[in-house]
Amino acid sequence: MSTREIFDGRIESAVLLLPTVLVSLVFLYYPAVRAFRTSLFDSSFGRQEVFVGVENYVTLLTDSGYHTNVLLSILFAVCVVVGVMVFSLYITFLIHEVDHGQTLYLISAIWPYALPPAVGALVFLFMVHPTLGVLTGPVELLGFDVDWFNNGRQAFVVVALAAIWKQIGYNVIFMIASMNSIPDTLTETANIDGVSRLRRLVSVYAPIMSPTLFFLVIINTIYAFFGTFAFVDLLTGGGPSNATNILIFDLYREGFSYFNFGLASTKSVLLFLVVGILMYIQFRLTDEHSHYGA
Amino acid sequence: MTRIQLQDLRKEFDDVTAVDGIDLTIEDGEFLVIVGPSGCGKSTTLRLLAGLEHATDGRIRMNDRDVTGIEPKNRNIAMVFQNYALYPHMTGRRNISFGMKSAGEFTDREIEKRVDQASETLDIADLLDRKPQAMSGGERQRVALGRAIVRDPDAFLMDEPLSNLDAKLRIQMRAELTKLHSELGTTTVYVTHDQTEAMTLGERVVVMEDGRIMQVDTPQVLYDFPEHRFVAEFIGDPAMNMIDVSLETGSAVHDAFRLPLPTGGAYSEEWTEANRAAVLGIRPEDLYLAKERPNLGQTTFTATVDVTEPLGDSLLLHCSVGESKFKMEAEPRATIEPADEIEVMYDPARLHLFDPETGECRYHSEQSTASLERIENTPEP
Amino acid sequence: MTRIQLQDLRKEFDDVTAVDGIDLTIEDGEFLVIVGPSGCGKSTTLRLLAGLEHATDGRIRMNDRDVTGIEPKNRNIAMVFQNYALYPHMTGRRNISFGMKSAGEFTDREIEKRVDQASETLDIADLLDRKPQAMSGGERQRVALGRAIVRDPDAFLMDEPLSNLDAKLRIQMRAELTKLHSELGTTTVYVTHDQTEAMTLGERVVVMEDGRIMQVDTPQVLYDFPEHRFVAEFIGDPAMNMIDVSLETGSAVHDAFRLPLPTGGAYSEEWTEANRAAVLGIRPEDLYLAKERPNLGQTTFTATVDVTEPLGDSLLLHCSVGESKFKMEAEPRATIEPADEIEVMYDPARLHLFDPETGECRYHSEQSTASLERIENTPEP
Amino acid sequence: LGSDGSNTQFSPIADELTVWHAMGGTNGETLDQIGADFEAETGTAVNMEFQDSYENVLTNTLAAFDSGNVSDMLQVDSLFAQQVLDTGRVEPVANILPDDFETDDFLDNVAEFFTVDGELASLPFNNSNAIMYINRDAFEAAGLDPDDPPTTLAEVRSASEQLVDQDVTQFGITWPNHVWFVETWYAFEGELLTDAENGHAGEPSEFNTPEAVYDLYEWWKGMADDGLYTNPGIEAWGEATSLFIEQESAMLLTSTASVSGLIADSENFEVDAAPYPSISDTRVGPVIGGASFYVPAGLPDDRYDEIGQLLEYMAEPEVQTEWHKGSGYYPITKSSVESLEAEGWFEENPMYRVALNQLQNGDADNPATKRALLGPARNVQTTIQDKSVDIINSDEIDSEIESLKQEVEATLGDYY
Amino acid sequence: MIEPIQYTKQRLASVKEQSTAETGFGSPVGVHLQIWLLVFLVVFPIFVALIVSTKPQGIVTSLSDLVPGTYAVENYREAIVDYNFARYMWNSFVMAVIIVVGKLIVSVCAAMAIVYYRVPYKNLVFLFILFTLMLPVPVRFIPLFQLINDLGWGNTLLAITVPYLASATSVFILRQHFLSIPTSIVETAKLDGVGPVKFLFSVLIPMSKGVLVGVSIIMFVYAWNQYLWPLVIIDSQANQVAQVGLSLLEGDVQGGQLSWSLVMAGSMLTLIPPLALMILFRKPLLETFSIQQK
Ligand SMILES: Nc1ncnc2c1ncn2[C@@H]1O[C@H](COP(=O)(O)OP(=O)(O)OP(=O)(O)O)[C@@H](O)[C@H]1O
Ligand SMILES: Nc1ncnc2c1ncn2[C@@H]1O[C@H](COP(=O)(O)OP(=O)(O)OP(=O)(O)O)[C@@H](O)[C@H]1O
Ligand SMILES: [Mg+2]
Ligand SMILES: [Mg+2]
Repeated sequence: MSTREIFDGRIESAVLLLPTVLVSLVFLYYPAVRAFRTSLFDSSFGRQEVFVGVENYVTLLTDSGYHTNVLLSILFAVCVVVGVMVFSLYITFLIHEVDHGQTLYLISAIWPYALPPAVGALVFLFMVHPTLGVLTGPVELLGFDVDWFNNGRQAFVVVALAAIWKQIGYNVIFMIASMNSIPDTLTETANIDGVSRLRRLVSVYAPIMSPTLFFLVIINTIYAFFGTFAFVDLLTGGGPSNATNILIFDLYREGFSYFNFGLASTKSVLLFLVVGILMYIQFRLTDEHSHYGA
Repeated sequence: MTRIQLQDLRKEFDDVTAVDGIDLTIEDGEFLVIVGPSGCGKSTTLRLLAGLEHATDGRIRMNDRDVTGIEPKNRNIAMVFQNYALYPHMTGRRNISFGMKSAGEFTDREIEKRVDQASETLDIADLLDRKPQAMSGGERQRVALGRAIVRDPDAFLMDEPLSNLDAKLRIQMRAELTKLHSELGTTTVYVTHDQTEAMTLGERVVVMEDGRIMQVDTPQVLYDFPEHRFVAEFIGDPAMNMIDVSLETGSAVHDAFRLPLPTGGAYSEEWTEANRAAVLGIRPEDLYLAKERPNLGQTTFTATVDVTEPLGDSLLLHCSVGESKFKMEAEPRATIEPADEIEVMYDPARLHLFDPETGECRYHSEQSTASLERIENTPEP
Repeated sequence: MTRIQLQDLRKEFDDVTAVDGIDLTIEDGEFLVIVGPSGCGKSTTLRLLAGLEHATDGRIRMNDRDVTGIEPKNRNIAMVFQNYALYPHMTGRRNISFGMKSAGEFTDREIEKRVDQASETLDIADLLDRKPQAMSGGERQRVALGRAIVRDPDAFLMDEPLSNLDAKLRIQMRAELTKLHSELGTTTVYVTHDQTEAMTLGERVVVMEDGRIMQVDTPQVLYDFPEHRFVAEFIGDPAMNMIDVSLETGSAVHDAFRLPLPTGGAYSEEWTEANRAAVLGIRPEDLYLAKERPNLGQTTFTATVDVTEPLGDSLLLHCSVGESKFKMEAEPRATIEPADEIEVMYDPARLHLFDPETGECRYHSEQSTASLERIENTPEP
Repeated sequence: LGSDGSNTQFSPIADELTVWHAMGGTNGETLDQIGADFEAETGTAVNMEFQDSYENVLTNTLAAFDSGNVSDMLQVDSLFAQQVLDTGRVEPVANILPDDFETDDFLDNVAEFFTVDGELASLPFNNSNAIMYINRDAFEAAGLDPDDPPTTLAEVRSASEQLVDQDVTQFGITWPNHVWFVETWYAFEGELLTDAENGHAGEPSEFNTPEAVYDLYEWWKGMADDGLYTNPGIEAWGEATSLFIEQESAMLLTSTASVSGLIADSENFEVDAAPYPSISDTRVGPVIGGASFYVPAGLPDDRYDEIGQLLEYMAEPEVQTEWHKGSGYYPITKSSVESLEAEGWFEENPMYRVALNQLQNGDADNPATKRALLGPARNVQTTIQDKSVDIINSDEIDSEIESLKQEVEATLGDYY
Repeated sequence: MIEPIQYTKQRLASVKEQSTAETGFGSPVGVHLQIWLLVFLVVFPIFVALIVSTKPQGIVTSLSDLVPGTYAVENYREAIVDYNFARYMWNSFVMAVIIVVGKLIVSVCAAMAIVYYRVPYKNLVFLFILFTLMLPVPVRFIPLFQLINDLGWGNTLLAITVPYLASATSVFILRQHFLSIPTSIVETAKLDGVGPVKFLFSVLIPMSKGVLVGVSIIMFVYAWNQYLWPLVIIDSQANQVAQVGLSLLEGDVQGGQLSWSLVMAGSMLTLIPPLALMILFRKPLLETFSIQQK
């Protein structure tokens, strides 16, 4: 109907955009392009770079171990994204439902977000270390054998849980605002109709919050792929048997432990492609299930 | 269908008393309208009925069952909100069926049957597959109604369901609501701040102010025999003129005129004391231009026209007489202009006197016995 | 003060033509109201005037200066929006002075003087130090008006400025707007979809539909001599009754009645052809119960009452005659009930005939010469 | 000066000498103190800059090579030695140290390891080897003789069984999953990790898996399966130590450098040090762990004079003694050992002696006791660590060991 | 505009009040119990970390160890005084504040250009900015490193602030918020002939206070928790940030030093600023991030 575009000055707008664009170009795009260039070289610590063309790509794409890592990372991302969203949505919902102490609950729920990932990982280790963990004893009392240094599946779960735990805060921050902006009359209608709490959350709130949820899916996906390095590094070192060797850790180790920059760059380009494709799929999916309008 | 009784109902919020001791019986199948200015506690009353608020005090009974502490979903009522409260992400059909599905008391087939039935009643079959944002305001309102009727509740509660619609649509929906009610016969409590809506829809109308009930009556009785200055001014558009007068035996005296008051039952001795101050109430349509009704030949007085407003079907005159201002209606095509002096006549049967302090009505020039009779004669709701 | 001319103005959005070739002259100091249903292009027209949209075609002149391509700020107009558009973080005073400060043409003292003056005019002195969220709807609207008048613009443009207010407040603000306009005398273009607002505020009213102007006239002329079925139905509440009839020489024939049409200037030969279909328009208030006006002794017909709506000052009857439905007004205290048979009489001077295909008006029973005369006699705006 | 391939002219970061190190905590403080003392003595200022980890020292060095502004000394984990050497951009310290510097003063095993191609490539500084710590109280409680701790894996097992069976501790033994322990086992057994004398004589390409390694892993797996050993996590030095301090495990394999810390933290029991348990009765000797200081090539000559002074200073007996006492790393020059003995340090602190003895008893001439010098050392390290877990979790030890061999060899092949 | 919202909130509160009262929907006791459980799970680690920081050498291995030790003062003193932790915190703080302020300015400018200017290709520019989300740090690490050195920024404050100034999320969130400001207000400004600068400072910024504060908190947390990049680019210990300082506290682990308690004391210290900000500005943080339709 009406427009917000009230200014015309092209030069002005260029000036306004310049800092962001410039910083993006210089410090984000240019290094990324350089990384792409490096991926075509055999380049390792302090040694002469040798142009090898696509050899690094060929190496990785034919390496079944790497394939496993890709699948593992995607699985990990799915678990983390779903876990974070479900848990955050539920806890946000519960807090939304109570009258007293909302703020206290909220602050409590979001604090891990303020914690640096490395510390988060360390603190989490205190909880669940197979022999030293505070919670290990109680969990084992329940008849569950905590053995994630040897058991790949458990290790995967532990790293995912840590990653989820750390990211809840960020999600709750966005979800609570979104949930609070849902008109009360919808809640009241649902209550009069006898719609159960859970059903209200799933069938009423979640769809209405979909723009926020979609934003969070994107952010969480990026987090799951790029922001979870510290948990793997500190908890499992990618093991056991590569069970937690997700791409970002693998790439980091390739670059900064093994100092194979060529291969590491290739891995980063491939990681970028994987994430890019996933994003594309996500956008397509949400386009189809397009929102209900403003 | 349900008979609903409110007994000394009150609701206090932290610092305000929103509902201040209400006693009211809503008859089975009745269409009751609650009207009043903003903040008078209409919505709160309705929400108490729905169970969305907890009464601070008092009881609510439905069919003699005490539901005061019962949860909304167990009261078997349906509510329609001003903003429709449709789920934006669901189609019309899902919006209508969602509540039933949740309740889980209905089979899928039954749900489908009822939705179809409701959509036929409301003529919304073609809206069922659209989402709310693809519907106009009126269509949304209709879907919201569909959602309410489909569950066949004991009572409908509606909180200003039409006030988000534009004028034309509001009139149309008003008629549809009346029709719907006559078809379904479900007890309905309808909240509005619009007196026209109250008058046209309500079998009985409750006028509220400040959390209290000022009067409950059929629309025409409210209009003709307001028991309180507040009701008199609230009901009727343009509002009843209120002119400060002093009373002398048998007359209301104003600087500029002296109106004889027809004798009759309804005013007490003390009101005949000389020089007692009172407020004279006359509705704009009970004032005439003397020249338009030459044959009535009654007391007249002279006033000055301040502003004229053509309303199409009449010409609204804003006039002054002495210190007092009043409004009156003239023939639509009368050629009257501001500053004209006019000769004004009134309908002696339609005078009211109010206590200037309490606002209570002390006198209707039409015999109160007659009026009472009329009240009793009004068709059963 | 300004004379504004729109010449063949059009505005196309991607897929819709919002304004479809408008020619209109707004006289200096006039209060012009644009009315029409939702989506008819009212706002777009106003926004073209303001310079917020760029015309696809056509010209806009203010005082003979072509402003079609001029920036809004250089048109010296002020606009008032439906949602007030007050800056939420600024006090009333800053809201009012902000635009002037931005323009930079005024000294601080002058600004202060003007703000005080405007706040006196609008009686908002005590709002100046509050922020919008501490004001009621009406108060906000007043501050928004203050912001508009303080700059002493050549023209005010108002887009449904009252529609966020509740009914009572709307009526009050309406009166204030009239007063304000008579004090300031600034050319004003006012958009509304509410016909009552249009009728009471406008010196002239533009009725639009589908991006076109259907009629421009004074309110009463619009009401009495609608040039199009659309206008007839849009103006007036309840709307004009439209009954399908067929024409015979000098009469409109319906299954259930036959109305003689007073002869007069306004209908052409072909309309007298036998059996030609037409739509007969009669306003509800031009129909009477025969028993209420026994002395008129005219043609009557019999109808059945479907629904009665007490409006307080009248009783609205929804009636059927044969296949046709119509509404009429009866005395408020008439004891008429649904299913009653009534004898209906009409005012022969107030009949209209419309072309069933084009909707154009073919006939007013009052002589068109007389009507034209009346138009000329209406007081100068 | 100048080595092959590099004629880059580097410039120092600052006027002061800059040393990039990875010593956090009190060790870092001790290092700062050494720097301050040096400044007091010579007037040359030193910035000891903590770089978080050995890996990050390398990362920063890499960037420094790129930018041209390099630190004057960098502390490099012995694991990364070959990688640093392979850059060709470091100057052997032999060329920088004053001519009168007595390289012979380094303990033989130390000198052996840090000498490459006949030259002292870097200045050894913080060195240690792996030993075993025991919980004397627990041993006694289990009826074991704390003065006769197990010396072979078999003995460790039987001691563990006794400890666990009698519920004295939950586990018998633990150690961080770090390649160093595997290396130490290889060395005691006299076995080379790779061909080419563990990389000291050419480019290695083969990973050796002698019988003893099968014995090692069978034992390891058996210990794990029977709950006698607990895995504290990959490179989990801290966790392993905590397990020991918390008396979850009565034996701990870890660095000699932990002595002082363990003594301080074991408030509730008496701790003792014992030699590293060997796979069999063969006890050739341990490998050296820890780090040494490298110096970039291509700095201005006068700079090298200052650096040489600092290097020399850091090898002085007093400094070494101070460092040893402050950190727990063992003294690496003969003269500092002598001075410590002279002051009766080892009598008062017999546990410090165990490590030194173990080192000195080792056969410095046997190439097996020279820690592997592999280009892709870190890569090989993580492979061995990861694979160790796989092996002990597998029922097919042989094939897992075979796959370990293949992976390591593949890594070697990629690098060379 | 605002009144109804407040009113709605009151109303919401009253609905909730009753939902948790005797007869609320579902079981209110259950809701509180669930919140307690979930919030406990989220909060528990910090509790453990806090306890650890008061112990002599740290590590808490079972629930029965969860009693505060007596070394709190000692540990915190050691971290702050002996390890100069205050200094690192200050460095972090300076870095974070510069990043927040810079990012805010840069992002507001960009979002303003994107929303309020009628310029071609601005959606493309927006995409260009959003795309940077997918360029993970490790991918860019080495080239960025070289770039910073080429620029001669090594070891400077510039190096740890400027590359962060472009922020896709901030631009996105601000853009969403700007889009939610009623057009009529924007158009009023246009009618008044308000220029871009005045519009920015007198209209846009005052109307976005909440979001700006909220975004700032998020930026602050992000900047404060930066670890890898400062670690790599800052060589001088005195200029190092708190997150890197933490590893100094950790000691020479391989060399047998290990002080969980000191690390946790340091972690708790580093947690204070972001947590304090989150608590202090909880309102804007929790109320402003409702992502609406694009
Ligand atoms: N949850 C609440 N907390 C505090 N006060 C409230 C609450 N709900 C309503 N009130 C107050 O109670 C009074 C009555 O409110 P109510 O909503 O019933 O008025 P209403 O008659 O419906 O008005 P309107 O026509 O504006 O909807 C008002 O003063 C209102 O401010
Ligand atoms: N910016 C726009 N882009 C596309 N179509 C538009 C735009 N603005 C208006 N329209 C369309 O132009 C037509 C006229 O719109 P306009 O806003 O002028 O109607 P209106 O008469 O003011 O209606 P209302 O009473 O609902 O405000 C509508 O069909 C509308 O959808
Ligand atoms: Mg209400
Ligand atoms: Mg409009």
